[in-house]
Amino acid sequence: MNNLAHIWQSHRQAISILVMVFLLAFVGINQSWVLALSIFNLCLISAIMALGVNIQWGYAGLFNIGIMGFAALGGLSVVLISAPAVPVAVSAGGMNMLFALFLLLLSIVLSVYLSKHKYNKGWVVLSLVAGYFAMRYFYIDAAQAIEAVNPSKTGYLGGLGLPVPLAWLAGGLLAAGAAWLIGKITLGLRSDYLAIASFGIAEIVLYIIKNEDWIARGVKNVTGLPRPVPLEIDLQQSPWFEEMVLWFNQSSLSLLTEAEKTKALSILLSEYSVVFVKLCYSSLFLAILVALIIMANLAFDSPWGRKVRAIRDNEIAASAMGKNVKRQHLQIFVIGSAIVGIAGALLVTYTGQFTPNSYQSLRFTFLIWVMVIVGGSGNNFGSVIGAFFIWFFWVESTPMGLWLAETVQNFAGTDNGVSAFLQDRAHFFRYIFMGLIMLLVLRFAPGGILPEKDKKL
Amino acid sequence: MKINKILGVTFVVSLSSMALVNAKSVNIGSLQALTGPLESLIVHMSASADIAAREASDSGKFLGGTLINVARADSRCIEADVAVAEAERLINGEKVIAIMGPNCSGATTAVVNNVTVPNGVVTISPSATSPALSTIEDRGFFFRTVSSDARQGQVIANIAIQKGIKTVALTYTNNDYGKGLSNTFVAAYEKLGGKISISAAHEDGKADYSAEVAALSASGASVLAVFGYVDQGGKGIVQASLDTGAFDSFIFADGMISDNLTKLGAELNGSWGTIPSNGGIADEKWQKVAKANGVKIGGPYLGESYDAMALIVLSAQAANSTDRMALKAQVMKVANAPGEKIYAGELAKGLSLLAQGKQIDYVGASNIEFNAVGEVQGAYKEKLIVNEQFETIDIH
Amino acid sequence: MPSFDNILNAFILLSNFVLLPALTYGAQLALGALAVTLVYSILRFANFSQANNMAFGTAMAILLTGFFQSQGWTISGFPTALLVIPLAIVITIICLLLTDRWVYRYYRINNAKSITVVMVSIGVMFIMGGLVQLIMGPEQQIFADGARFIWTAREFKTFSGLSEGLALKTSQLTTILLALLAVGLVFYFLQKTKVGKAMRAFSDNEDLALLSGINPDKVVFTTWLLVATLTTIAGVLFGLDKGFSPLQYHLLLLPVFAAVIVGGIGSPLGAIVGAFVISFSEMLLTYAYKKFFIYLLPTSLEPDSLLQLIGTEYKYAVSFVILIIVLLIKPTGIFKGKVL
Amino acid sequence: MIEIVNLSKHFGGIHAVDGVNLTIEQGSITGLVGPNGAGKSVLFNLIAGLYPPTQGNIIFAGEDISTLSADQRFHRGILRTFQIAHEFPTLSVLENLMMVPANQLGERLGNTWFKRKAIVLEEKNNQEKAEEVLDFLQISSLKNEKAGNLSGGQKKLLELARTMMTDAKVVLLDEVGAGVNRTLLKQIGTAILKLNEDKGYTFCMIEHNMEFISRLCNPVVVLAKGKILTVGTATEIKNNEAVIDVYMGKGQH
Amino acid sequence: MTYLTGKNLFAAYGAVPILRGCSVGVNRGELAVIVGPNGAGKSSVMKALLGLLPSKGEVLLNGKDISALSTQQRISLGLAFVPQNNNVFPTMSVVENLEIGAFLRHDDYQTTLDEVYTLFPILFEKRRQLAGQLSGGQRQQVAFGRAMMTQPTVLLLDEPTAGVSPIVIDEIFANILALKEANKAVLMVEQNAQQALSIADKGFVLVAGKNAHTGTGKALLSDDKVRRDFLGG
Repeated sequence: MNNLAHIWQSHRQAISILVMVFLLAFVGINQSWVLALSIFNLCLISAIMALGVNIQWGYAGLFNIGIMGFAALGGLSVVLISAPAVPVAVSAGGMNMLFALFLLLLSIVLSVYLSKHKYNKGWVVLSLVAGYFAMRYFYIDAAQAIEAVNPSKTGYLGGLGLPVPLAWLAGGLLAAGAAWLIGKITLGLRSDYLAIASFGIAEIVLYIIKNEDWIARGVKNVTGLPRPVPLEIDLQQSPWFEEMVLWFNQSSLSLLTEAEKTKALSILLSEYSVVFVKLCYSSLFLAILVALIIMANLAFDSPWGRKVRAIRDNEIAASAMGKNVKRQHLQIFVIGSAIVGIAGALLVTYTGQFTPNSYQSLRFTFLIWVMVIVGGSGNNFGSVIGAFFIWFFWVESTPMGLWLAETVQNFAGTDNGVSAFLQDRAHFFRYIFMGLIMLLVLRFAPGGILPEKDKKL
Repeated sequence: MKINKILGVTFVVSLSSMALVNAKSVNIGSLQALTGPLESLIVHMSASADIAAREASDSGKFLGGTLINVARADSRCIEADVAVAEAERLINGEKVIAIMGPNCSGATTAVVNNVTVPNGVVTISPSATSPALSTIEDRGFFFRTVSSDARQGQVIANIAIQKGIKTVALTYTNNDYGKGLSNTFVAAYEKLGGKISISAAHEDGKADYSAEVAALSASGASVLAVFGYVDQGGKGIVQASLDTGAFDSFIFADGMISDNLTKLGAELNGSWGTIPSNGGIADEKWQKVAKANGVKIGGPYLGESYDAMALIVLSAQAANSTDRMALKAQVMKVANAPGEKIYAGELAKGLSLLAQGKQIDYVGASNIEFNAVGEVQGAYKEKLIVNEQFETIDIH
Repeated sequence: MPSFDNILNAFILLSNFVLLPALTYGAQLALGALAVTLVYSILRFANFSQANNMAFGTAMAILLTGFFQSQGWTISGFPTALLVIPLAIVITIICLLLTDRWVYRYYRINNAKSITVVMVSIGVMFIMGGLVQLIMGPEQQIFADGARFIWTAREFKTFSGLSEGLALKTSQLTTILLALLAVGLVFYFLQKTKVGKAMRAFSDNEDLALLSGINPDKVVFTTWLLVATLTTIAGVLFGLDKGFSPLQYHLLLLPVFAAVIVGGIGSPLGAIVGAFVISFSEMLLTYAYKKFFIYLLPTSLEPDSLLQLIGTEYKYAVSFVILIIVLLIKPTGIFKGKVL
Repeated sequence: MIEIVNLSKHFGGIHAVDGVNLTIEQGSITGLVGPNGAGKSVLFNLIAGLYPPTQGNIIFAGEDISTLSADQRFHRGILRTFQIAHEFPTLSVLENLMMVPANQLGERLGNTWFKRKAIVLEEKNNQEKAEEVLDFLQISSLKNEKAGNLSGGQKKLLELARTMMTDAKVVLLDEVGAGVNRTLLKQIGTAILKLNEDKGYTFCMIEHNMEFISRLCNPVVVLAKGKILTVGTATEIKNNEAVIDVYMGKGQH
Repeated sequence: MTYLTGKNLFAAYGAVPILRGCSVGVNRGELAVIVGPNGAGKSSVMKALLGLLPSKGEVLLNGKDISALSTQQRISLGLAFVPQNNNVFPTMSVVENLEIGAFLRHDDYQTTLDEVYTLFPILFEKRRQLAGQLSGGQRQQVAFGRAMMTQPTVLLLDEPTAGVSPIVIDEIFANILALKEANKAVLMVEQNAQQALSIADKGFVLVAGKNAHTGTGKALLSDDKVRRDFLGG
């Protein structure tokens, strides 16, 4: 036992990767490889999101529980950038809306100017409120005009129709912009207050997205968003793809008769196209994740990282040593949120639709926190591992709950009231699983699976 | 590329195992929003679908005595990404021949676009009513046993005008269903000369609806249209309206029609609503089946759920195969005329007819007749609350 | 000048649609917020599982109500749920004490950072939420029995001869009375009794409290006792008024926290004031004042529009905007809260 | 160098610093003494910018710095050490020193990705400088130790070492000698004098050890109850009746 | 053997040793003073005696080993402590602060309360005010009063005169002497070493967590080495 513990201590990283690979392979063999790939892809997106939160929490101690809002903003930007424009709506209300937004921006700039120059906070709020009402005057007509354009299909301005990767970048920028604004307002608050304020602001962001249909159809959802990879159906009909599939399966197909071969080929084509598309996504997401981790690690191993750690160790002393603590916190808040925004954008691209109602705090805020805590706060790779494990359990909890119910059933018999009850409610075990995992980790491995490394020069 | 090769080999293995399957049992997916905002409605829908599967399986006539196993998955309604993963699990893991579900329009769009169309699997949703689904690029793999909300909005507007209601206050649940329905209703109603005094969304699952009711009441209308869910904010709105005496006359859309609503008391007598269904013999037969199987009737989309599952079973029988493509080709034929009419509870008869190579016209619980895009052009029952009970008084 | 009747009508209108519901909702929030604030000031962490604890207490009350009804142990006209509240409170106390014993105690003994305990409470939130869903299922449950109204709006109209009615529900009356009683008792307990003073002392200065011979375990025990009691009462009152479903209770977390923060976290009085600030601002800002002004203004000035400041869609956003404005102007809440 | 004009700081009802007027001359080593709670540390915090003053101004080299933040004052050349050492515990001793120089190239996020080479060079220079400082204070052996693991006295040395990493103009030393053994204290005293003479640092130090103060400081300022009691040389202070009353206690002389 | 004895105390904050085998003791009717440079562990000795700081070594009260007891149990045996900082309950009134002092008493504490008021008349005047609104000196008096409310046999005072005006200092010292006369054991840590040692029966000079010098107050005051090293003379 001691020996095992020792091996675990010295090879935490390798072992946890191995376990994760094993789990995915288990799904691949027992359920399906497509599902394993699909879990893998969402693990990657979750990992990016957890990375953003880890940067805020692990490196700066910022307790942000408004993750959901930033993810939603990232998703929104996919609509704004990559969806096709709705020309009728643009001509109906585009100009007025633009002017309204300009007014809002003006009032924000004004209030920032006022607060910079130490005016009373009341004036700052007043200028924002005044700007809001001025904006509203132009906005109402514009919104009505836009939303009246074929409401069951469009009813919004549409996007710019630009390439998808630009939308991801924009997702990061939009979230960063919001984070900058929020950080300016709330970073002066202490941790509990910051947490609740960020929670509240995330809700406000979502209320706006849900109710302002002209932006992205509100709760009516935008579906069929463009993808950066080919459609499966198109692949199935392209000759090069067919050739590739044939080449891969030369040996096994040659055993079949012609008729069987055609049928088998069509099934193979559909399966291969699904896998191919998923692999395309995997490589895109993996590339982004790896790039972000490399960038983060470069930053944290540099004097910048030293400054960040010094501030986390002792804010007062760091400030007395000439480090601007508030600006540093703001920078980290913005960067972390931008990464969450990128992840949000990737997610929307991956599912191909923007559904504001899907942004729920349990799924987009607390679940991500579980990932960060379980993975190991302060360790970038840890949060990635945490994201993988937790997402895996989140998705697989329904089959696991069913399996549990079945086991009870096998044990206690079908007529038993308990097994029927469990069968019915099996899917609720997922919250209990999550809570248990979190409590056990916090108690017995407070540093997480991969605790923060001891930094050396 | 190595991994691809490994995957390829597995596929061939799975393929051959499928060809060799000795037709003793098949899996049909039931992709339901078991958790999430609609979880309380879904329980009964899922149970209704199970009746159809059980009925066919127990009859012993399905594909020569093949048993049907319902593979359950949780589409979670609002978590499109999980819905996608679960659909993938059903298709590739459980090897289902087709999927009944999902429920919510958002999850349905995601599943159809990302999973079932690329994989070539039929999906039949019992409750996704978004008008946008009519034009989704489904390549013939997506069906729904409900009609688009575009129709219901029109129907409600017509009835309201007939009843001489000139002004209504409107509240809808803030999701694609509520908003879509309210859009179509407002357009139709205003075209007919009605006036919407206020149109306000309400969030489901929130603590308190007094403010919404206060605003609705202040608009001066005496009739309130509620397009929401009975176990969610919709009931909160109605209850708060009754409590404050703000409204005592209501119009309900399908999500509100339930015994849970009439429990609120005698004040609701005289309010009315619509629910998809042609009524008549199809409905009577379904009610009997439901009662016999212990499913609580009265909620929305129950017959539709039964029909979705029944259609999958019958189509597989018609194709005489568990092949997904073959099944797809049969759905329209089974659902539409010509052929002998098959109602709820008569699946055994339908299965035998199909086995004999005869044609059937599945009517089912909700008068199924698919239009060109694979959705029903259904009619709606007008239901009036009399003596604290919903009574069907007309069909539109 | 509007007639006296019209002024009365306007006032009754406002009371019926805004004041009374806001008072009721505020009272329900206040009890929950008080529980959060007690935990914060004495056990020193923001308890994210509060809303789910409320759901648990209510679930127990519902199960007991069902049992009592099946045994015929009811009083006609009186909500059975109120009869079983003491029992439900006892079960909730046991549950919370066990949670403390198995979960929170470890962190208290090891002097864990407050933020770690917050994370732990999020874990507890998941478990409690799942547990309640598992036990109760997802469906909404109405467990209020007895008479629903003290008087209805219609009865009020007939009685008063006014054109506006003011309905008074049994649940509203019980909520306001019981909340008043509970809050009064808690304040009496904290201000006047020896144990209450010991709790306040512990909250003020833990080390000094130890040095005065105050047993920390007893303080913790009493705190959970109070918290469980408030939690259960808040949950049951809310459920009697609006029905019970687990998800709905989970969503209560935000308004409860908003109330606590607006009032000043750690300040019992602040929690109550904060709760009413939240409930009244939600109602007052989203109310359409058209009818109200029709009563008060001469016909010539009758308003055309609804006179609604903000659409009800933004009702919940309103409370957060207020929360953030309060934080900007008074960063520790209306009643200076604590910072741990 | 620093001119303090009518400076006050109130915490609730407590007047921690109450209308202090004081000038710290360039190149001087000013001692600040007084009983506990006299407001010495608060005065330091006000000068360093960790608290905003309730009232009054601080003028540094002709500029009113009262509203500047702590980090801005650092950049003007005002450094403060702490009575209870404020080290960065998870950073090594070397890192504790290397983080001090202001406006490092590598502290800008963008540079950490795009100017790796320049950063490496800069780091090398900073490390050399840090090692020099450690050599000077004869604690090179500790350079890779985590600062959190140092003893109290060693942390005090680290505080002093940090002030040597930058071109400070005024260094505020808060009980740099407390908890430091006699040999080390002598060494610190020598270092302070050397920095004062060679590099022209201005020092202001809070200290209880009168011997240490006598050796280094002129003038000595006595603070009591937030007010300045008297200013003079160490000898003058020791013989001042009022000072003996509130601070040194009766019966000493 | 003294009434309250701490023998061979060892303690550490994390990895940093703070007490390294020091011993202190005080008898009833006696005033003992602990002096020494900052960081010598003076306050830690008090905390170790009270059980607030986990420590090794023996703590004896009236010959009984109390080192295994909790703080609360030690308080109930007659120990009382007045800390230097954070020594009041800020959001409670003065009278409530004093009542908390009597938390473990079941008898009528009105007489003791009157005694405190006689000793510190200002407290009677401000008895309804929140302790957090008082000045530093007044808080010190509240803390002092609170400790007296427990009717202790041993009083541990952590720098009772810090931040208090010279006139009050004399008064406090007078009160401490009065307590001593009332047969209480008084042990205090004092920064104001000259004055403290001049009235103390016994003095302990601590350096780096160890006893450097021990003796009567007078003897220590006249010891040149002690004076030079620690008393700043």
